[in-house]
Amino acid sequence: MSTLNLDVYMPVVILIVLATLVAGGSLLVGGLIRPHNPTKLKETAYECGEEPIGTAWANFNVRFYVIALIFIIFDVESSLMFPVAAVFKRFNEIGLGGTLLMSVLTFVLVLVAGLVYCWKKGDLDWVKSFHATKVNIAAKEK
Amino acid sequence: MNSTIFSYFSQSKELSTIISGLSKSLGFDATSLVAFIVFAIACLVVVGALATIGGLGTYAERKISADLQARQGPNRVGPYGILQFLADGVKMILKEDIIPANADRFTFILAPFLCMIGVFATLAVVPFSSGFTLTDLNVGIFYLVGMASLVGVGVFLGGYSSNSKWSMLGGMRGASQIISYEIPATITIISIVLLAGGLSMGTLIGGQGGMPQEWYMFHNPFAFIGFFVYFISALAETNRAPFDLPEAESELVSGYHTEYSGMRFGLFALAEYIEVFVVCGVATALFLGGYKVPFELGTGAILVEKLGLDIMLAKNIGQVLELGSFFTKTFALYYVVIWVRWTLPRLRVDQLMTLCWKYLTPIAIFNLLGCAVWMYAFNGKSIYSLIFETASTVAGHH
Amino acid sequence: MFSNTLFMLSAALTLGGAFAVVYSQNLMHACIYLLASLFGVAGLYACIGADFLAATQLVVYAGGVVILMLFAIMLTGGTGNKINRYGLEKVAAMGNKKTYFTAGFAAVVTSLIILKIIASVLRAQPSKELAANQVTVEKLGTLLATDHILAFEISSVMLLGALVGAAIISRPRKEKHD
Amino acid sequence: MINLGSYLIISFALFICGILVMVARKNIIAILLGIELILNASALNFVAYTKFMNNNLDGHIMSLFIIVTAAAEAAVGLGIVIRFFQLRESIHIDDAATLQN
Repeated sequence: MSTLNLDVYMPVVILIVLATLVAGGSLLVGGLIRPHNPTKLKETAYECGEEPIGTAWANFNVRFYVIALIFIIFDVESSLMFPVAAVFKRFNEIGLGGTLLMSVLTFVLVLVAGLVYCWKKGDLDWVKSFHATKVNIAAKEK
Repeated sequence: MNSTIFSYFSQSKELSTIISGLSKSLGFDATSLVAFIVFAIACLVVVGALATIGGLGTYAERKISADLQARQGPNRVGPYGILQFLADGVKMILKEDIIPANADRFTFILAPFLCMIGVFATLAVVPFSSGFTLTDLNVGIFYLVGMASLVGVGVFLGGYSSNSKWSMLGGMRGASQIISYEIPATITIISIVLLAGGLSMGTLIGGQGGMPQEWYMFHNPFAFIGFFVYFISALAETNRAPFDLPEAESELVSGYHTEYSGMRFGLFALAEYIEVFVVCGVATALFLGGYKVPFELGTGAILVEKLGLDIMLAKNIGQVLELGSFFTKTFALYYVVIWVRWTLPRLRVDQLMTLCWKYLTPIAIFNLLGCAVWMYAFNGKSIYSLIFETASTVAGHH
Repeated sequence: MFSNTLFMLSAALTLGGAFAVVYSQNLMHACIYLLASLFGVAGLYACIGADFLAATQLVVYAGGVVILMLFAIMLTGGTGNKINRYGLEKVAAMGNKKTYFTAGFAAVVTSLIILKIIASVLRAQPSKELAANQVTVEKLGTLLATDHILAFEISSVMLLGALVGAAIISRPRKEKHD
Repeated sequence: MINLGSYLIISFALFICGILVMVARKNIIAILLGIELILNASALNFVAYTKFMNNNLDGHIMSLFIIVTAAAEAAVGLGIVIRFFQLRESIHIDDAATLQN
């Protein structure tokens, strides 16, 4: 297997191991010298002095998911764009820049259409009903 | 195909004699072994240096904030209080480690480790100088984006595992903020990749020069805007003020690490400060010419020519100059990060999302298309060289 | 030497993570084990010179899909063991003896079929020297921009469809459903 | 150590794990986890065959599109799960059997 030169990945592995060692080591060393006398009160979650009611693992608002959804689509788009962007300069030098530019434009504009759609439909708004309440308030004042 | 710190050192004669000697005495090809030792030492040096920089970052933060608010800041431990971060570290190690009874222990312990791994692994491709890059992977910048996204998982798990409402809110906010701002940052990086024609840090920096007009920041107007888009996104991605909503003290106690005490909190903080350095370093490498030194001093060729120095010595001097160049620019950006924190008020969460999705992302996409059109229209020339050429042809006509 | 170490580490991470996903009874933990498994797959890609794919795996899975899954878990009531109003277990549905038996049967059948297919490959181990790892990013970009340009463009349409469809599906509605 | 056989065995094990998760679990999100494992196994196979058989990069392109498809699938699938949860307060797969009768 001498032809597969993977030595370039050595620092990655060393750094990951080192990160684990630094984190684990400091916790371990601390574990030997720090005090440890837990009480029941100490081990409750801190909620500004109130006793916590129920669990924190409740349902969350769906807008977090919509953000994550738009994110993942654009994440995938960018990972497809990376290799094409990397060859753009070379294509430009041999005179194929226009063709590639057209395909990149098509690719990006199709996704921009998705972004515009989400924008128009209000998926990008964090406060969904803000506009509606403003209209309601204005209507009530009249 | 990849240049690493090992390939830089193997230019010198001493290392090759060591390798051949070891190979003879051990009876097998010792290149890999020596490479491992070199990498291990270099990684230790980088991690040690970065941990110190992260520690000094907390000190600098307090000192600069004190300066901005006309206070003294820490001044008791060591000269000018510079050893404050060591005292903090000792305090954190000595603090009692509390894991809430209702917490999910497995994820509670795992979360700071994920943050640390995500940040430390990005250090592998940070280009400190042309020789002293731990490894210059072909997919350098893309690898960095991928590894940095582990921090988002760490932040989310930190918030989830504590089973405290503040933590959970902070974790959800933190994760959604980190992933949202990854988009404008990544698209801006693509526009720079478009200009440079490669993903490795060497290619990205190799297209730039030492002088400011040769930087990608001043290559064209789109890249100039792109720098600010990237910098704002990087601030938000590292949860720095004015984007510190996940750990907003006045609303969420301290966000996703409310329940973390002692060293576990320290690991989160250390990861955050090192990440700030990494994103400043990436901004330097992409936009501000990276390690390049004016007049090609970094290669050392001019020293050999004029002063007649030994080639390896001249190269080493060039490396030191390049290190200086990189660290100067990065620390300047680091100062700006801290400065911004004590200048701007915190955003509201809806403003945060509006800024990301309605301003930065469209601007980043516009910049990407603008860079592509610029590359096609002007054949990859920078605005400076265009002005220079036009001026010289005009001067030639008269 | 190091290649083998990297391969072993990645394979151990991949397989360990996958087995832990099967074994784990906690949905959140299973998601984290899946992250470990996907991380290992990225290492396996790196071992055979697919460095761009390894990085894509990191970006899309570690940063994207896993976060999306964690969000979805939080949006569907976390991991607390609750009973919904129809009396069915809400989240704890991680399988029982019957489903495990069915799964084991399905796995045995599938593994027999797959083993039959790959047996010939396993028996005839080609011992030829492997080609050296090459720079994949530029080649992939060239392929995407020339031979596979249609797939590249259509994938953007597919992503658009996914974005619009999922946004419509998951958009919060005002009216009550009962 | 690094040869086609070991890669095939690893992807085989991943695939079987995916099948086990997919069939044994009754939780829709857990089933999606299994699907991710299966997709990864197939992508790994494509890359391994590319490397050990013909060494052009078509398999890489295929794997790239598998990753893209998997991401889109996860986005839409989880969207459906969340919508279903909003309607039924459940992510049990047996609750989604209303089309059966």
